[in-house]
Amino acid sequence: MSALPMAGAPANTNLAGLTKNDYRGNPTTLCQGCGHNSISNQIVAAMYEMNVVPENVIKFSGIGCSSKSPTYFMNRSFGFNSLHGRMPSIATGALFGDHHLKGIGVSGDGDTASIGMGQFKHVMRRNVNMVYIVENNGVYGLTKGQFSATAEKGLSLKKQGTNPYMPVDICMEALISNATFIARSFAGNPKQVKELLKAAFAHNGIAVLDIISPCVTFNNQDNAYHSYAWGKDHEEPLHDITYIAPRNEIMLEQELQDGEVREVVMHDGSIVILKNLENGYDPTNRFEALRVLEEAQRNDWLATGLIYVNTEKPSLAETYNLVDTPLNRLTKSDLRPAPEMIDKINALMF
Amino acid sequence: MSALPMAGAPANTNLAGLTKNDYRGNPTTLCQGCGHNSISNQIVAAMYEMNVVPENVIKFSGIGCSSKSPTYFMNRSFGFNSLHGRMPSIATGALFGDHHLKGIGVSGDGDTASIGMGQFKHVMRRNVNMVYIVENNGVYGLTKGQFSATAEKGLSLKKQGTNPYMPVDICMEALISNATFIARSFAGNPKQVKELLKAAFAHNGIAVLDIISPCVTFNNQDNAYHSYAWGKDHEEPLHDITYIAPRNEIMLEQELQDGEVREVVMHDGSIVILKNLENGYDPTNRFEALRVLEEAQRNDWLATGLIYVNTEKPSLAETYNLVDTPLNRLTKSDLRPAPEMIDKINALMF
Amino acid sequence: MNKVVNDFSIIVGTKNGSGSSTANNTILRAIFKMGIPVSGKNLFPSNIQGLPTWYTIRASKDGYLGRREINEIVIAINPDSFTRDLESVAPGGAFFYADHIRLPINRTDIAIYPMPVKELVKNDPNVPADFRDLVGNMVYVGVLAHMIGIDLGNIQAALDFHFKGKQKPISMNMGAVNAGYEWAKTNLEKKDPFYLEPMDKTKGMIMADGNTAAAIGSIFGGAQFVAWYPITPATSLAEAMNDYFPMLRKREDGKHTYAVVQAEDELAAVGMAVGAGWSGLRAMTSTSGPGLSLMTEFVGLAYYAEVPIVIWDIQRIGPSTGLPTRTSQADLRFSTNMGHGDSDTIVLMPGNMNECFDFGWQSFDIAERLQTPVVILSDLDMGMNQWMSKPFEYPKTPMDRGKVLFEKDLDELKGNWGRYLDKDGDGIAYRTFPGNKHPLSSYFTRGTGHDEYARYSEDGGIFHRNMMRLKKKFVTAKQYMPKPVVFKTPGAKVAIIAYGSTESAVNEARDLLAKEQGIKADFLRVRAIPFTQEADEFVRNYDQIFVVEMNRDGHLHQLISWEYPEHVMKLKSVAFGDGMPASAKWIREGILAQYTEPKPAKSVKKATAKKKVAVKKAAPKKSVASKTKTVKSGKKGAK
Amino acid sequence: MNKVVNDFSIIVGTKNGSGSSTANNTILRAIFKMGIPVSGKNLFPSNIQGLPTWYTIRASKDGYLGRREINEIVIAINPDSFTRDLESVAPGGAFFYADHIRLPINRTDIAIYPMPVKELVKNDPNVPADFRDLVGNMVYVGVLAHMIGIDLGNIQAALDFHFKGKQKPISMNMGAVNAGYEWAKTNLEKKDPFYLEPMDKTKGMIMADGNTAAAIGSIFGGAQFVAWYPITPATSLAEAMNDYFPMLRKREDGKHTYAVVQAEDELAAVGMAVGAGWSGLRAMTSTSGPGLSLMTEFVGLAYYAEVPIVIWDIQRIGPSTGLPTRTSQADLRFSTNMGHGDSDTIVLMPGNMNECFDFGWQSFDIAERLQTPVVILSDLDMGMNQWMSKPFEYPKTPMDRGKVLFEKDLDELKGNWGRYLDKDGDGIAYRTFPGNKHPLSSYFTRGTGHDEYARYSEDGGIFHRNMMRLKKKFVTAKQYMPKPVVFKTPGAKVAIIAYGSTESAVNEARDLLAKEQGIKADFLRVRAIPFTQEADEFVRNYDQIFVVEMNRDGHLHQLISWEYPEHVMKLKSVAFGDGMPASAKWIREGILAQYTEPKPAKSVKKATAKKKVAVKKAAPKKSVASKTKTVKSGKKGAK
Ligand SMILES: Cc1ncc(C[n+]2csc(CCOP(=O)(O)OP(=O)(O)O)c2C)c(N)n1
Ligand SMILES: Cc1ncc(C[n+]2csc(CCOP(=O)(O)OP(=O)(O)O)c2C)c(N)n1
Ligand code: SF4
Ligand code: SF4
Ligand SMILES: [Mg+2]
Ligand SMILES: [Mg+2]
Repeated sequence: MSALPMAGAPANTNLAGLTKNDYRGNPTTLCQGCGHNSISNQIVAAMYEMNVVPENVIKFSGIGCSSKSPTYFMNRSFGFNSLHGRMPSIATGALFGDHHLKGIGVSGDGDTASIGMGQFKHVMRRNVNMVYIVENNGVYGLTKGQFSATAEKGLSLKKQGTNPYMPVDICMEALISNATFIARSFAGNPKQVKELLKAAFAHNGIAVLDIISPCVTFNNQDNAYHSYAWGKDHEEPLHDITYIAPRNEIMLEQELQDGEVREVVMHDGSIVILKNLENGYDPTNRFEALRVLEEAQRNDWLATGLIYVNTEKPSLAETYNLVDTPLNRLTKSDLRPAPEMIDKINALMF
Repeated sequence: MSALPMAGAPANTNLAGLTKNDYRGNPTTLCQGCGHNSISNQIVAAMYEMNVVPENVIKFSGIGCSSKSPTYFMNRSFGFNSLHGRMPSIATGALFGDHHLKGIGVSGDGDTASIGMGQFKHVMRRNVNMVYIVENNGVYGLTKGQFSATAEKGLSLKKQGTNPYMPVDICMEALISNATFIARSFAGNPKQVKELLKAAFAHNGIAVLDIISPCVTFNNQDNAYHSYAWGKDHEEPLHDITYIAPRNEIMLEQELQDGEVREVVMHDGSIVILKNLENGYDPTNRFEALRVLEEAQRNDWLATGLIYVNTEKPSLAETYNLVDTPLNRLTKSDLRPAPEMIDKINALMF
Repeated sequence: MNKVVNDFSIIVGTKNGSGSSTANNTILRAIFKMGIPVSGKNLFPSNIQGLPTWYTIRASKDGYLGRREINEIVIAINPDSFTRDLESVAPGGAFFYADHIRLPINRTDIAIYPMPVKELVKNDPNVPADFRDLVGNMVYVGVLAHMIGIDLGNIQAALDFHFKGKQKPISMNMGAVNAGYEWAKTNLEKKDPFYLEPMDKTKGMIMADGNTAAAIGSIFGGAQFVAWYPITPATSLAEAMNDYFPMLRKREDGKHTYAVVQAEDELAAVGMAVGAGWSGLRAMTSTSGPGLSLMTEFVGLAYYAEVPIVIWDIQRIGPSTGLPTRTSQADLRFSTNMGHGDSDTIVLMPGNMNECFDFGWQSFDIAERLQTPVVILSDLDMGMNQWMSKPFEYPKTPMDRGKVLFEKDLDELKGNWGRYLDKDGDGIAYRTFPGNKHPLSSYFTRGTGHDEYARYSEDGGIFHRNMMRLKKKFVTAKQYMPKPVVFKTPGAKVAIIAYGSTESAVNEARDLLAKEQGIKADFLRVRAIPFTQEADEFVRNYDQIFVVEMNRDGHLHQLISWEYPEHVMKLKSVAFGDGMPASAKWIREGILAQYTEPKPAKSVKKATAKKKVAVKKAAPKKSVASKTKTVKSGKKGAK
Repeated sequence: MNKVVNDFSIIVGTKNGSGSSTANNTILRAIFKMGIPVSGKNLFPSNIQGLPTWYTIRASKDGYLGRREINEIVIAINPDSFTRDLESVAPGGAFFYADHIRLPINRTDIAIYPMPVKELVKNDPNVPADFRDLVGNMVYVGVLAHMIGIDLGNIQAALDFHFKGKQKPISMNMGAVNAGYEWAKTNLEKKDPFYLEPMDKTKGMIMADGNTAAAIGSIFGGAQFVAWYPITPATSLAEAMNDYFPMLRKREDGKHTYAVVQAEDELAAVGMAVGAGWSGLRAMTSTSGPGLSLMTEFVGLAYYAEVPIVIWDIQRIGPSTGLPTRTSQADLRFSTNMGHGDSDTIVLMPGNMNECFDFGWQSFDIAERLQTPVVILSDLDMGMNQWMSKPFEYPKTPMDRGKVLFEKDLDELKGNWGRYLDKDGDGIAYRTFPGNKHPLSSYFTRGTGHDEYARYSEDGGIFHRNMMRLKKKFVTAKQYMPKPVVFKTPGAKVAIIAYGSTESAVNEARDLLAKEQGIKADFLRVRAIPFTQEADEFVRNYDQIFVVEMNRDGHLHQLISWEYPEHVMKLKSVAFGDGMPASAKWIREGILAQYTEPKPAKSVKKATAKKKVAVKKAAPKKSVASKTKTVKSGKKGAK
């Protein structure tokens, strides 16, 4: 049952034998009400409910308020708070250290769409095995509220004037870069955030979560596209989503009871159930995804949910045909060629 | 008549009073048969036929074989062969020097889609007033043939092995970054290249030309998506395109004679005529453009022609409400505040 | 208990994001208005809300503006830092605290003053509930005002200024000030010796921060293009340009003669600046360490292609992200040698508000005259804190656009011109701007090898010739550099060399050394690299020269050593970096730790004795230790 | 006319992309097989096809491998460079040219040999039309072979090797060689004095290029992760790793123990390497100047977060894009101080093929032992040219993974561990790898301030303490650095210090100085920064020390001056950079231009006389001039 979402207070210890505290981080130093905090909380909940062993996760981030948040969850996991916009390259290299580990990266809209655009696009192409969360608030929080590349055209902020550019659409960017799991959510919708986190974590490859996460200090005016108010008014989920852990038959049946339902079977056998579909939306169809994103953009529609998923594609490490032993546990005998090879080599040198 | 395409040998001097030689550059040092050379030639022809004054153009490039080519056309224009992947920022700044000038930038697929992805995406958003040509050959020519980010998945080259990643689609990238003029062409189709160059030059704002330009030395095997052979087999234009200079009535009539025709009126009054439309393709419809690109990608279809155009959006300089005098000709009186202002300022300093 | 007048420090501990800056600035400005030399330093976290933050105010009748390591008056508003704050009060000092904080107070050696901050605002009908915390800060202003004697009229003036005359907020805040003042008057009995009394030492002076000064100076320099990316502590420089451009460049036709672009990152910011500088604009960018590192490749291009740009580096302590809200002088060595290959950079080093302003306009003249990148090293302490200063002065010299050819010039030259041709033998060639309509005006710029006519060339001889011309250009540069500032004391045998924001602390240290050790030291503050002739002479004239700087590795000491090999043995590095602005205390101790008495005999003991002292006083200890090698060999060399 | 045997240079002028490299390598290898010390240098343009390119081959019975500025034998196949090539023949030299080039030949002081290159292949039925140009190059090999006496058997061997035994191409090419040989035999009369005669000086030696040596050495070092981005002249290093990994890391299960990632740029390449190094892999990247500049910010992070990575910088001449296919030693200063703030880098400087191999594996031991970035400075001349060399040696020491804690170690420590805790007092802390399942193994890495337990901290004292530990780490480093290589001559009063690929040229210059000026000079080739104790001692022992390097600004001279202030006055910079590999000629002249005779009196004239010579011979002139300041003050100091 431990994987049952919102199932009241879950049993004190989960199947990994850990309590929720084992998934917590340091107390947050972010502003009260910052969307980023609610996302951190959902990460804690999701990992706890999924019985994840913290030592099997590496946390990553760039620089920003959002990028600080890995300090606020899963203290027992290794973490790397890297450079502004460079989380993708750090994660790509680090995950080769032990390809059995999964990455959870937290970035911001500035960190990803402004300075980080290049690395973001290329980590998508490589299908690195990690959850890539963009805590998207349309501004640079940590430097006090300048426009980021996801700020909507026409947004005006007192110190900044009016933003003249069309926003970068994180999901659209991920999609055309052939990312294999793409979702959008809203920090004001914690249940959905948590279910998407679980599905993303169960995905094999890169899973992008573009989560509108209001900056209450610099960009939370009711008419701002990244505010709580606007989100509440404009969010319309593409579906209700429920994550079902592998072999959780009971729950699966419950869910399959009602109405039009879509199942997505994930790499690890877990199942994502989609209900109340926005006219039959099929997240496995890339063109459909393009259409919905384009439509959402045109109509100021905050379309949340699982936008696209492709469970077929191998993740980066898999394409490298690596030994099963984590590379960072190989020893001299695996790594240093035998003495006789030196003669072979010299012979090749004319 | 001088603007009439392919009208045999054009009159010796054009309306700018210049001969074709005035538009040439140094002899090329690129390989014989390199697609980039044919593009340079079309630039010379297009600029000559459009009666462009070379001094009103600034040439830009990054680093690569493609980026060398500005040396091979329009010697009378200023030029800046910058850094690898950084043409966009150089051009953005340089064009503020004199906002009456137009930029012509030549980049490569590596220069734009690999190292240059970030700057490429952001120059699109800013709608800088320049023609941005990507001479797209799927490899790094100048460093001897490694895969670039536009190399097709599965491409194998003897020294490089097999490319595991999906290619970056330059036009798709430009489109979702809200570029205002997007076209694709093929160095093996010089007429179309030239007409598109003219339309692009007439456009106010950023005009992206993704031109498949085979690297005959490293990536011209018949089965390579960036080879002459593949291009010839798989190219299907979305339309026949003809550029008609402002007030060229005779020609306009001729063109309007036959069949289903679409006109696009450019910022300077010139007109782009599209004929024999691939089922009525409308390049002013962003979603249509997305659809066609997605379809082309799925079906190995080299869809060439004017993919998207939006003539409404102001170019970057226009949004800055600049004085008419080029900024780089302003003098002390314009630039240094009057002596009395210093007291005003000191008064403001408490 | 005898009065201590106009010579003590105040520190206020609050939570960041709680709006206390208005209160602290008000105190600072009011003291300034009383004619008392004063300085304020904000010690804030790299965070937006809720963490402890401190603001220090130093009143100094002698005009010392450097950081002091002792605080006589501590005001504690933040429960989270209450205990630390209490401990930090100097013996015999005074401790003011918000009385809703109920924590043990175990000190008897200081005066303790509780303040009913919350209480007083709650009872004020003019203060809306959601403004209470904000305005609450004004209560301690009022209390303090009464206790140490800050004139209420000056507080009023400070608030008028702060709120640009808007009555509502002014009266609301002034109300809280008065409430605090009145309450203190009736409830508190003065138990400490600290008083403020009016002086006339700030007459005609202004208060400003270095980033604003730099921004305004740049605009007076004719800045036309600014590309930037946000980063602490440089952000407020670019934002100030946005604030002041409209007023200072106002035109009838309402058109703009400038453009400010917020780039997507620092690579783009400097790239845009290089593009604009190349096309003939006065172009600049502003950043801090991490951004400067990202600009490396482009600075190399600008050096080699000879493009004038100005880069403001508001230094914070690194390496890497380091402490984004702490100050430093550790970008010096890197900024003189940015990137691969042989290259040089012009580096300007302002030391006060006036120089931030002056270098703002001079940097463009220098960059365009020399056609090369100019890096200006300010720092967080100068850039973001309020400093009292002489008023800004209108530029004394007309704009120098350097060697530029327009159509008519080319006509006269009959096209006999080459972009990289050294006609004048000073290493500087003539350039043209895009848009020049002369058919011979254009040239092709590149970061690859090129000859005098900007033609591509892979010829080694041509490449070498060009590189040697660039080197010559940097010799020519010397004459355009701001000269160092020299402070002399009759009979000084030793000297100090420093740069930037440490001037006031160094001068305070010199006074201490003279008073307490009888050591007279002259002082040279360098303001530019390459060094100028004045430095050459200065270095000759002393037996011991202490190079004082806020970093670990002694960057300036290194650069001077390279420049003056024949004097290396007299140079001693006093380098220390912990993110705090330099204090006279550590400068003095750092110098004493390496000082060698002229007369050997008994002096040796003395010197070592002093060394011990310094060592006990800890602060600069390690950095000193790290330099003993130099010192020892110093002795050796002297033998 | 007396014979010149095994001591002359050959240069071949062709068009790039015309496939002449096979021919040139064949000549090189055949001479090598004859037992004659030989070196080949490719002087190619930054271009893919059609531009002039040259290949020089030097046969040197004395074993000098450095560049020579004189070519006795010139082979002209390219009409575009024909005239230049003709002029370049040394008086008394020989000129071979393809007779389809119909250009005037105006020299009478040399032997002229036309060659019917096209003719001969056209008539060869075994050569398909489209192969004629390619194979045509073999004709000049044959002609040359007959004229100077290259043994055909060795040519055969060279071709066997080149074509990996594939008979068809071998016989096709050998056919052309024979044709040329036979034709020359019957049609040419020897009119020049140059002959090759077998020796036994290459027995047991190999031929290799530095990039291949580095790649293989890295694999023997246990390289696990390589991220790279193409750039000349570094590309062939990463590509060689792709070539040799499969063979050297072959396993029954066919699985891989390594990963090579072609990144989208250098920021990503170094970022991936940092990520991999952090997670416990032996991680590296390879690049050249522009790429190194882009890596600046990440190197600062790796230094401060203490992540081991190895960066190969195959130097080309800068600044900026510079001349991508020309060599240099000008990245030295930058590589020691990459980025803002206080930082250090370990720099290794291989000087030959064996060191490229050895540093390939040693660099990982050093990087992991010290937990810091290691930059290895090779250059284009070493990296891309074929050098004769002693065979590679299997690593003499076992892998040193440095201080790493796994589960069992943490059990023993009972978690009493801190990532940045200096338990051993050597400045080096213990690290753990992600995937470690011990609940106390994890830590959070950051580029911001942190304490001994990797906890975020903005405390100035903690920050300073950590920075001083990092400094201590670099003192500890000295003991792990490769020691310098020293060459001695009995009675030497002066010395030379240099680094990298100039070794052979320096030794040749030493012989010349001894022979022609009677100046005996010892020679220290530094191989690492920080410098080691051997250098300390060496520097003490001479009155004059010439620091020789291929750059403009004398980077090594600067670094040594900074390290040894007490010896600064004896250090003289001989720096010159034009993209060409160092020649004994300019080294000798550069030294003479600054040499001061021990005994003043008559020597002065002598010295100046020599100076003139040097000045006439031009090459190093400017660089010398640029240093006269140092020299003068040198005299001053000596007084
Ligand atoms: C290279 C570099 N440039 C600039 C900065 C300053 N900086 C810190 S955070 C930040 C923006 C963060 O914005 P975002 O990623 O949206 O995160 P948020 O704070 O909004 O959550 C910037 C520009 C930096 N740390 N490094
Ligand atoms: C910072 C930097 N990294 C690498 C290089 C080496 N380099 C030169 S051109 C090039 C790739 C060019 O590829 P592309 O843009 O596709 O142009 P093409 O040669 O194929 O026309 C590279 C990697 C460089 N010059 N600068
Ligand atoms: S500034 Fe904005 S983004 Fe940063 S912590 Fe506060 S609310 Fe969140
Ligand atoms: S290498 Fe390829 S891209 Fe470069 S010039 Fe030759 S054909 Fe063109
Ligand atoms: Mg943000
Ligand atoms: Mg390409």
